[in-house]
Formats: sequence, structure tokens, C-alpha cells
Amino acid sequence: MHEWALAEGIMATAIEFAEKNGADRIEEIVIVLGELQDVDRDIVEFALNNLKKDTIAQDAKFVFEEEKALFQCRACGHQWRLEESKGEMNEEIREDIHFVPEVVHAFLSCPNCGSRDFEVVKGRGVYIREMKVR
Amino acid sequence: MHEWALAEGIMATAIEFAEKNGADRIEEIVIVLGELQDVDRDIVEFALNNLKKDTIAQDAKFVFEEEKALFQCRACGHQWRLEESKGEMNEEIREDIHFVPEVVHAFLSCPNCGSRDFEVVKGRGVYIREMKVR
Amino acid sequence: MDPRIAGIKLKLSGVNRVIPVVSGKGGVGKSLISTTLALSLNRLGYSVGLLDLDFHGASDHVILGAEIGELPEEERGVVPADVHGIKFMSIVFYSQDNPNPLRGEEVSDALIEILAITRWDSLDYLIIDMPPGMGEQTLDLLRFIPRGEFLVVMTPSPLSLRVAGNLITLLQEGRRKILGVVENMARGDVVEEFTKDRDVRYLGAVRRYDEIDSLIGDVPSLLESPFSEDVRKIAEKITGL
Amino acid sequence: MDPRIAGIKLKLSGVNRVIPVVSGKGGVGKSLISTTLALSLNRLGYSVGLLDLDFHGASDHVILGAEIGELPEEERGVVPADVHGIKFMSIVFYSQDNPNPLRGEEVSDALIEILAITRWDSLDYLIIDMPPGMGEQTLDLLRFIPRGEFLVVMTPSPLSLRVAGNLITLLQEGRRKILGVVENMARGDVVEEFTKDRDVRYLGAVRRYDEIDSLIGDVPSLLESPFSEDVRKIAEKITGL
Ligand SMILES: Nc1ncnc2c1ncn2[C@@H]1O[C@H](COP(=O)(O)OP(=O)(O)O)[C@@H](O)[C@H]1O
Ligand SMILES: Nc1ncnc2c1ncn2[C@@H]1O[C@H](COP(=O)(O)OP(=O)(O)O)[C@@H](O)[C@H]1O
Ligand SMILES: [Mg+2]
Ligand SMILES: [Mg+2]
Ligand SMILES: [Mg+2]
Ligand SMILES: [Mg+2]
Ligand code: NI
Ligand code: NI
Ligand SMILES: [Zn+2]
Ligand SMILES: [Zn+2]
Repeated sequence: MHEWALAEGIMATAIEFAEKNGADRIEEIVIVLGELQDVDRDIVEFALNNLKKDTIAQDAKFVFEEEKALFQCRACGHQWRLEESKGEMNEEIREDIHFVPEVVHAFLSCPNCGSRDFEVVKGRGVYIREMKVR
Repeated sequence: MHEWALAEGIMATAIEFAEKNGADRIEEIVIVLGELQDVDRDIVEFALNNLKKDTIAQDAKFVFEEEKALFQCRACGHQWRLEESKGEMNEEIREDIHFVPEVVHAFLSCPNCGSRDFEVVKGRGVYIREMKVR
Repeated sequence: MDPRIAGIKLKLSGVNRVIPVVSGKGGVGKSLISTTLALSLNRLGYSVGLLDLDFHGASDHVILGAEIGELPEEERGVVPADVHGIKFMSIVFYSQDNPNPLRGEEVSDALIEILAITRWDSLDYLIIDMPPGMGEQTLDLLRFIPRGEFLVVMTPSPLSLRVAGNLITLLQEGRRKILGVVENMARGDVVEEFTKDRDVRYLGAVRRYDEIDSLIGDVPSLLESPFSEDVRKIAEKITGL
Repeated sequence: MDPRIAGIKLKLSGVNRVIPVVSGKGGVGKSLISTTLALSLNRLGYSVGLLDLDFHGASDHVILGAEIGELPEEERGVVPADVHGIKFMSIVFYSQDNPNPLRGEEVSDALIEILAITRWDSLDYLIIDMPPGMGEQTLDLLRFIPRGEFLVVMTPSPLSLRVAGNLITLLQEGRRKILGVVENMARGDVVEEFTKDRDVRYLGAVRRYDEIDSLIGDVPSLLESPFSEDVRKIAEKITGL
């Protein structure tokens, strides 16, 4: 349910952007959800539909895109997907990462060389990819 | 004349790359020289022509490209060019930056807002952009 | 677009004063002083939050003897734990006792995430314990919380003078509010002289108290120590500024 | 392609042993110990280099009383300054006395640049004074100088134990060579017990010596102090390992 805080950020950002650009209606917001953070899409959507009331986004449609996580090791260059690391994760770790994705470095390491010095190339968290305003 | 050290790095990198890729001759190396570091192109070229003797790069041609420096402020977003900051620089500062370009943050700041928290988007230093091997 | 930046502003809108505790230099007592300052302000009757942003050197939970095994409550954001009367947030709730090496961009991302989800609600004071250096945390606070009132901790060592002096220059040229300098492990008058030269307020001295290490994790005893006595005077001074 | 990475290997090829002095924690004495260790090894007859990689907290030039107004000589690279018999390199030769705030990527770039241009030529020992934390400098040394033999400085404070403990975990799981632990401002036996638990060598204790601050910048007096007496014993031990 901390998804609600993320939704508030999305709504505030969208409205700010629209107003700065002289738009008076937001029609669509395309939101990317990174696999690593694993937010609950339904809660984000529910929160957004609540928050949009009586704003310039009141008729906005929300489109969600999932982005698979991709990691790349800075020590050996190896690239891998989250599934390959599932064995190192339990429910508690998943929750920790859900709040602060960077703590992935406290729990996972490169499957090839063991280094914790890897980059989350894709699929870290939540961001706005596109907006339609009028 | 610390350009010699940079040339040694270029030569070692090129040869390593060529050998890893099974090439036995280096024909051309395209080297980018960032405006900020302000290296002496003639010395680099002279050093490279010396270092290439009796290596697989002995017939290599060196092509140099200059890359203008571009800065972007992380505080206010403003972008600017090195010329605009020339007033804040003297010969000593230029020399300091020549050795370690990151000390630019000790001497320059954003012409718009005064912040030292800016990014060197382009033109930092020396790198290899392209190679022709055989 | 990063929706978290706007989230930060929302989440801090109920906070009256934000006080980052900085130094540039490590080991001068930033963590002990910021934690004790937060507790002291609370004992003076204020609502206080404490945020540990020293991700690699997180210490405040050790000083507070805080339980980090349980996650802060999730309710339209994250509700910081109540520890000895103050609202407390630290990355260790999530990284647990593991090493968590982060590069700069990752530090920045974690900082933004934490600021964007933590519900401080209404607070008189938010004390932020900062890492040494002038890296991501410092630069990001300057970006995202321009109203921060910086409290600089220094010791009389020449090494501390040099490093903290550079940080003060950075803050002054950026026209940031410097609340003043706290001299820790005070001795002689070099720090007081330094503050005059640099035109910053000398907020007071904290004595060296060698039993302090045995009070780490034991808040009631810590608050009865001569160390806390000195910090309390500084807390009182701050409430009047 | 970054030509500097290959340059690093070339520039360090004449260096026999590389010893990064780390802790995770700030203010535990890394700079005083690495500088005094470098001087002591030199007095024992070895050729020694000292590299200050704590860019935001650069201190070694202050301890050495080194002149930073003049640039190191430029001759097929950069020839580190000879200071009291050791070869010395620090970013302060270039940043002068200005604040030089750097974000992570910039720290990494500066580190790579310095390693790629500095001509250590042949050395018995290169001592690297490291910043606190587990950020760019630590991660980059693990990448670029895998043969580093880490010397961990700790104090008996519970805060130091926690933070240095995390760093030791990081080194051990990466199978890096840990030369051992130096206990600074030694007291009791918690650090020695800690080293047994964690299966690392206890290299020795350095006493608290409160006059140390007045010896900063004065190498001859520093080398005659009880502080240096303790560091010298550790230097002798290291030469035998
Ligand atoms: N007033 C004091 N008297 C004695 N020791 C102190 C005092 N303040 C700090 N210390 C010592 O310094 C160490 C570092 O303090 P800490 O608060 O962690 O500094 P920082 O957060 O600046 O790194 C503590 O573990 C403690 O041993
Ligand atoms: N053995 C010691 N006895 C007394 N004070 C010490 C001792 N070692 C270090 N100090 C104090 O600690 C401060 C920090 O030391 P420094 O070498 O700068 O630590 P670091 O490099 O780990 O941040 C010094 O300025 C000095 O005042
Ligand atoms: Mg601290
Ligand atoms: Mg947990
Ligand atoms: Mg140091
Ligand atoms: Mg100079
Ligand atoms: Ni959640
Ligand atoms: Ni040069
Ligand atoms: Zn790897
Ligand atoms: Zn700007």
C-alpha cells in the first residue's frame, strides 16, 4: 500500500507537466512499472483513479507497461534476468526491494562472478514514459 | 607531455582489442580528443607513431576528432559551452584540468545559477571511437 | 519523467524545519550528535523525525538500539518507526545487516525513493544524519531540499578544519542557510576562531566523554550523560533561532 | 573504448605490493595510519608510494606538510612528488584548496585518470589511503587492482565494528586478500575478539595519543611520536607477510 505514495507522485508530476505546457486536460498517462520493484498495479491504478477526481486529469486513462528487469555486472560484464536470481530471494527480500530497489545489492550478486557491483540496466522502478494532454 | 601516458593507453587498448578479435593488423584508430582536457594532439600523434613500431599497429593511421565540451547543470538544467566559462579560467586552472578533468568542479560553476553540480555531457577527455583491423 | 521528485515535495510539506547534520569529515560525531539532538528536541516537547542518509555508514539505529527486523508500516506511503518518541527512518530496515555497496547513481536513487515514500506527516524538526564527503547525498539535498538549515559538526583537528572548511565554502557560495557549527570533542579555541574567520555561528561545544561508546544502544543512559547535557544546550539554542 | 583502463595496468606493473587502507567508517585514523605507514616502510629501506584517493576528504598532504602549489612533473606521464622520501600523489595538486564536489561517475573518472597517468615506476609498496564508505573508490579498486591487500583500520567503537564488519564481509565474499586489522585508539579487547570471530589477522594496536593533532604537518616530530612507534611495528610485521 505504499503504492499510494507513488501514485501521488505520478499525479503531481503529470499535473505539473501539463500546466507548465499550458494544457488544461490530461487524457492519458503511460506508466512503466519495473519488474524489480514489483508494485501492485491494481493498487496504483485504484489510487490514481481516486486522486484524479476534481483535477485536470479527471478523465485521464492510465496505461501500464511492464519492464522486465535486466542486470549487468560491472566486474565481468555478464548480463542476466531476475528469474535467474529467484533462488537467492525469499518473500522478505522481495518486500525489502519493493520499498527501496537499490537494496538489491544487499541480497543479490552476479551469477557469473559473485560481484555485488552490478547495474540495474532496466526494470528498476516506476516512471512516466508518455502523456497525452490537450 | 603526460600525453605520452595517454598514448600508451591507446596503443595497449587497441592491440588488446585487435588480438582478442583475432586480427593481425591494425589499420586505423579513430581517437576522440575532448576539448576540456585540451591534450596536445601533435604529442599524442608523435608518441603513437613511436609506440607503434614493431607491433601489429606498425602501419596504422591515426585519425583525430575534436569534441567540443558541453556542460549541463544538474540544479537548473542550463546547458553551456566552454567558451562561456573562459573568463573564470587562467593558465594554471587550464593545466589542472588538463591532468584531471574532474577538477573542473573546483573552478567552474553554472553561469545561470552558480551551482558546481553540473555534468560534463561531452568533450571530457580522450577515447577510441573506432578501429579498423584486419 | 521521474514521478518521485514531485513526491518529495508532498512528503515534506508538513515538516516545519529540516536540519541536515554535515561535516565533510567522517568520525567527528555527526551520528551521535544528530541522534541525540533529535531525542533532545523531542524531550523539549517538539515532534521530531530522524533520517539516516549515511547509507554505507548507517549508525543511528545502533545508537538508538532500534529493532530493524520489522519493516516500517505501509499505509499510503511508509510510516517511519516510532523509536523512543521520534520518527525514525533508515535504509537498514530494508538492507538488513548485509553490506549494500552502492555507486553514486544508486545512492541518488535510493535517497530519492526514501524521501518520496516516507510519511513524516507533520513535524517540527526533521534531523538528517549525513555521510562524510560532498557526494550524492550532499548535492541531492541541495537540489531537493533547498530550505535545509545546515548544522556543521567539527573537531579541533586540522584535518577536520580543512575538510569542513571546504564544505562551508560550498554552502556559502550556494547561499544556503548554515545554522552554525557544533564543536565536538572540544579543546582550545581553534574551532571558535575558525567560525569567526568564516563568518558562521558557533553553536556550542560538546565535551569529549570517553564512556560514550558504552552508552550506544542505551538511550535512557545516553540522555543522562554529560554528552547529552551539552547537546541539549545546543538543541535549546536551535529552537530560538 | 576507454584507453585508460589498459593504462592503469601498465602504470602499476612495476609496483610489487599494493595496500589499500580501508575501514568503511570515517575518522578512525585511515589517513594518519596510511601516511605514517608509508613513511615507516620507507625508513625501513623500501621504496614507497602513497596515493590519497579520498577526494572529498583529502588529508595526506596536510599530514605530510606537502606543498601543493606546484604541479607534479610531466614526463611521459606524471611523476609523483617526492615528499620526505616517498612518492606522493593526491587530487589536491590539481583541485588546489577549492571545494571539488564530485558525483559517483566523476569520482570514478578522476580515479581512473590518476591511476592511468601516474608513473610510480618501480616500488616495493604502494599505500592507498581510501575514503569511508563502500562507493566508487572501493568498488573500482576491486575492479582495477584485484591484487590489492586490504588493511582494515578499526576502533573499538560499536559503530566502527558494524561498518567495518560489513566491509570485511564484502572483501571476504569477493575472496580478496585481507592483510589484517589495525586497531586504532586501542582499548580493551573487543577488536581482537572481533578479528577472531571474523577470521582475519589482528595486525596490532595503535595507542590513543592525544598530542597527535599538533604533529600534523611536522613529519620529523610525527615519526618520533608513540603513535609512529606503534605504526612502525605494524610496518615491520607487514614486510614479513
Ligand atoms: N564527545 C565525544 N566524546 C568521546 N568520543 C566521541 C564523542 N563524539 C564522538 N565520539 C567517538 O567518535 C566515534 C564516531 O562518532 P560518529 O557519531 O559515528 O561520527 P560520524 O557520524 O561523524 O562518523 C564514536 O563511535 C565515538 O567513539
Ligand atoms: N591514535 C590516535 N590518537 C589520538 N587521536 C587520533 C589517533 N588516530 C587518529 N586520531 C584523531 O582522529 C582524527 C581522524 O584521523 P584520520 O586519519 O583523518 O581518520 P580517517 O582518515 O579514517 O578519516 C585525527 O584528526 C586525529 O585527531
Ligand atoms: Mg555517521
Ligand atoms: Mg527486513
Ligand atoms: Mg582519511
Ligand atoms: Mg595547481
Ligand atoms: Ni508497497
Ligand atoms: Ni600533458
Ligand atoms: Zn560478474
Ligand atoms: Zn545551474
